[in-house]
Amino acid sequence: MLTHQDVGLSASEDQEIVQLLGRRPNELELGLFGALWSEHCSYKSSKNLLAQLPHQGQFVVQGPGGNAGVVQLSADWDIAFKIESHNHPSFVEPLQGAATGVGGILRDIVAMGARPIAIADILKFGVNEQAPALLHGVVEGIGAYGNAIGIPNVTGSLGFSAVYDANPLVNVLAVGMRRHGLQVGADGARPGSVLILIGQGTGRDGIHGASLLASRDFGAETEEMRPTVQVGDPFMGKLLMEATLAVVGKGFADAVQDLGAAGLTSSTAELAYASSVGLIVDVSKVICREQNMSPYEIMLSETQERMLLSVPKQNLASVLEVLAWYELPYAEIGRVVAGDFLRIEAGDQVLAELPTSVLVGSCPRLPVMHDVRIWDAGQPSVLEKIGLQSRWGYQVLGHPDCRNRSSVYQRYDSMIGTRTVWGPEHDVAVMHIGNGKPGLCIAVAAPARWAAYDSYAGGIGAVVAALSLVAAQGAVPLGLTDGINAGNPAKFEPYRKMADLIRGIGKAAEIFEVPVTGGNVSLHNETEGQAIWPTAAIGVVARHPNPEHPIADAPPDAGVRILALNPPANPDLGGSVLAEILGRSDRYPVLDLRAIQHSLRFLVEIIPQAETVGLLGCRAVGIGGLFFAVAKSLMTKTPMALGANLVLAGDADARFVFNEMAGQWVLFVDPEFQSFWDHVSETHGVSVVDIGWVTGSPEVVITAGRSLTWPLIDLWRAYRKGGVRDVR
Amino acid sequence: MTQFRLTFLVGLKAGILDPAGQATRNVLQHMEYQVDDVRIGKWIQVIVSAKTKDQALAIGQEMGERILSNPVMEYFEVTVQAYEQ
Amino acid sequence: MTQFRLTFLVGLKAGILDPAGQATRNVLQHMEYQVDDVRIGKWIQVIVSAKTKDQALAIGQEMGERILSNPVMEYFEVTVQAYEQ
Amino acid sequence: MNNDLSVGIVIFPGSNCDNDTIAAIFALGAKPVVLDYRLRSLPVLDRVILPGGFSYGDYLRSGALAAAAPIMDAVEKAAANGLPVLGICNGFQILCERGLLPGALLPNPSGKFICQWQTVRVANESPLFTGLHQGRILRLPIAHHEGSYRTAQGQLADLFDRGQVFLQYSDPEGQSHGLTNPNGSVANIAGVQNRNVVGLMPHPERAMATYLGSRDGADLLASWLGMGENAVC
Ligand SMILES: Nc1ncnc2c1ncn2[C@@H]1O[C@H](COP(=O)(O)OP(=O)(O)O)[C@@H](O)[C@H]1O
Ligand SMILES: [Mg+2]
Repeated sequence: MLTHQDVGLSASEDQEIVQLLGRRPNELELGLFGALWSEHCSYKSSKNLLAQLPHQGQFVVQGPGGNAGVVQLSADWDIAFKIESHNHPSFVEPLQGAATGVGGILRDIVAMGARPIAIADILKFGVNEQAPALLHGVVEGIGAYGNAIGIPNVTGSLGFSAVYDANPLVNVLAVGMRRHGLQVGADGARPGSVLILIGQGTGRDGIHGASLLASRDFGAETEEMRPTVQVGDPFMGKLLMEATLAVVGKGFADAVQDLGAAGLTSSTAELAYASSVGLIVDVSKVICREQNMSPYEIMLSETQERMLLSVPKQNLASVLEVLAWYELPYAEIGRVVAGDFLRIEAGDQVLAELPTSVLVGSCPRLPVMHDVRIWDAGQPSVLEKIGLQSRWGYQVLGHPDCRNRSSVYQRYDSMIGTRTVWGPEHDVAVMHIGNGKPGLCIAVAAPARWAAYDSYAGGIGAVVAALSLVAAQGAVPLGLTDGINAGNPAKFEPYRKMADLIRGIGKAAEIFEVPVTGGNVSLHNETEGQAIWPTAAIGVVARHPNPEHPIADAPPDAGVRILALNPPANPDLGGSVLAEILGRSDRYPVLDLRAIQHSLRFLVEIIPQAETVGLLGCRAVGIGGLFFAVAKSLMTKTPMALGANLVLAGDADARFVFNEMAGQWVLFVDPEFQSFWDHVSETHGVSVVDIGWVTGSPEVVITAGRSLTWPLIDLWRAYRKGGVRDVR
Repeated sequence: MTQFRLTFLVGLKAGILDPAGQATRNVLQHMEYQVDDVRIGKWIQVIVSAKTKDQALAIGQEMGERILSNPVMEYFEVTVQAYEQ
Repeated sequence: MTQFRLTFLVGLKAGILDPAGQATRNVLQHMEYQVDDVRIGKWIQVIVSAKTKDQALAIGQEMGERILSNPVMEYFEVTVQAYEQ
Repeated sequence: MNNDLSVGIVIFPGSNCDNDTIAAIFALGAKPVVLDYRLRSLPVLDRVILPGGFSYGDYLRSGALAAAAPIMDAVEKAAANGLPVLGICNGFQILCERGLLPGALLPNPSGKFICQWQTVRVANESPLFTGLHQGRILRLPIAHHEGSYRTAQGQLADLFDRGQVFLQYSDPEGQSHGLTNPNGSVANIAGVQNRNVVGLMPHPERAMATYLGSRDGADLLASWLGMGENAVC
């Protein structure tokens, strides 16, 4: 006899179920509850927290709740986008785990009726012996799936820390486009329609993967769950995508739902609940890959590459025609009726019948614990005056978090689809979507170290970092998606940190008026009591004013002025790469959000008319600080012929050039427009400081009291290969 | 020390989806071969030095478990033969 | 018609660089296995219907040449066994 | 411009550069005609392209399963009758697997997918590419896992003797050597021809505009369409 523990439910949840149903559930029903009331499917620990995030905005077409958020890009096009995590599966089987993660998020986009056009991956790995092999497998898997079905990887982020040794993070952002006005989702099913399951034959893959594997910490006892991994089939994924888009594009289906975690169980229950209808599903109709699969197994299998369609009878023939064209296996597995229930049958036998209002709608949520945040503003600087050493420049560029990523991104196809104007060799992706303007600007940020000590400040910083990246292109942010990764929510510390992280994200999203239209929460990233840092992966999609001519992120010639936009008045190294190198990492500093807001607005206003004010280039300052931003601008030009001469105030030191306070930019301006920039503080209310000029000799020179010189070729070596080159 | 040839056959565990086998089967059927099932795995040959044939086999067993197969989804068989160049 | 199991071993012809084998050899050597050479090929199992074992083998030979191996770079061996489910 | 030039583009299950290729042909002013892999005969056409992608998931060997697709009988027959056929990336692999081009494409020696900009040099003038002179250097993207071109033993010299080597990976000055070989192809070979059949690993259809990084792909395709180098819109 199956018990509540077997399906991962607590005793109180078990009681709750009995009370709500007025009877004991049978085994199959218990299995359904186990899946849908799991952390992974129900978001029971985080839902009340996520409710604090702002969802409304002038561009929002579809907020959270659907398979993906949708925002309006232009009169013709909407953009669907969302981040998804596949952390646990990727640790167990890096290649297939990552590949199926990509497959899953792409199906979310497709289920919104949007054609995927871009992928970005946000990866965190440990620093132990196992890490390189995990990274290798994950990168292989991400490329093998997304690129195979024709979607380019256009940007990403990669970071390292020992806290990810046993819990690497694999988050993937997928972005798709659909015609404005197309309405598709899981909420349109109408009584009388038939349910069609299309795609891969159902097998015993990943049974209870989500409810058990992703909703528990790792430890010795999870070892035996390993055979629950799934294998991705991008070939089938591509056929499934094309067939679904064809069906949806012609308006043949009234509802679409992909099969992800908890397979048929969640897709049928959620479709029924979202559409306020009843569903009758006959498991004996489901095409199985293996013999003698039990109804329990069929309902809980997590076989990939499947999609559920609800099709009005009069469209059935047309849909079957599309499926035949793509040679896609399919079965009519049930029908939509009026009511509030999910009934599972096998032939003429009723196996389960549950009200969806209970199954989906009544999972007890954990209340938000208020005012537990331990955070005091205005901490003193982590490092008092510390001078500046040339060694630090090489150490920072050679740090794993800063180092050149070409060995990763060259393993992805970044150009397929011919929309990629700027790909992964830049800090942000720029894509054209045909017919000139506007285009799309996509950026991700996941600055984990910032949240290590103060996850509220880290959450704010992550959003600011992502917004700063698209602002450097003068792009208007349309919406945010957030991937939250944290430890075991049943414990005080991890819960508190997750709560603060979400609050920080919400605070920033509210202040900058960019809605969060969807995201993902991955909990239990914890092994033997060791939790990861609370880590937010933020993705932003923005409207690019001029995608065929992105403003440069490097200076064109010698003689160009270098300005700092919004440099912090009190630079603080907290959370920075340099502080970590010096063994002094501490909490991330408090940002001046109003000043940042002014700068963001300024860039969006000025960049579309950059020529008229002599603005030649712009780059956001991020990890590695101003120093890295300037050095990157120079190193990425071929041949490396330009340098920079930075002349700073006499008391400026490492804190000024290596702080990672988000919301600062480096600007390259034509000296002829000096007077505009000299007065920009008065005319536009932003802080701009002249910090030097571009030279014709390939080196970075900083003068602040004394002078230090970094030959670009040495910086390049550190950036390419890591390690330290000492002062000559 | 003598050299031995270890031959590994590595396949996907029963029940694990084999997309390559599935696609190959479909094509063979289209070509009008009377084919029911295709599974694709790896064939690995390793030349190893060991004292005895039994020791070589034991080493092979260990290599198979540790690195040549992923126990999460694969099984393997290993056989040993004498090897002259 | 009876079902037979065809087993194909497909490998790269001698003299053709096998990067996957080399990479695996390096990893094994790093792990301090006394390994001299590694070659990686494919192991394909096909369930085929035929009148006789000989006919099954002949079909296998043809499939091997037509599609399961690339004669420019690869060689293959095929064996046949009776098959019961 | 030649609006009447019709170019068949074969779509196999798993093709993924088909739309990019259709758009490129369209942009050049020719008429793209979509050809389903199940067809057993071809309509009247002036050219055929096998586009890039992961036909049949690249399972078994890249291009091997597509080479056995029904339409390939018709393509082979048409090629024998002189119809110009161009295979790009996966299309090149398919043509080799089918035996319409010599050699084979093996996995990159790194064992990894590689996507980057690459310069290639036109090694031999080809009657199929009007106006594309020997020594011309083109900047095109490559993106493949199995792009290491090899020939059967003793075949390489013949290939050169017969002028069948069409493109070679090179540096921006046109020198071909180990450092400019991205994937271990023998003699840096990036494209070969066999009478009216050509295969290349780089993706010209992705290099159709300066804002995408290069428009050399437009030049290459325009010349294959017989539109000369300057017929690009
Ligand atoms: N995992 C990744 N996948 C794809 N591209 C990546 C990845 N990591 C980094 N990149 C690309 O490399 C660029 C440079 O990375 P960088 O900003 O130095 O580090 P970070 O990984 O922290 O963003 C990024 O802007 C991004 O476009
Ligand atoms: Mg970055």
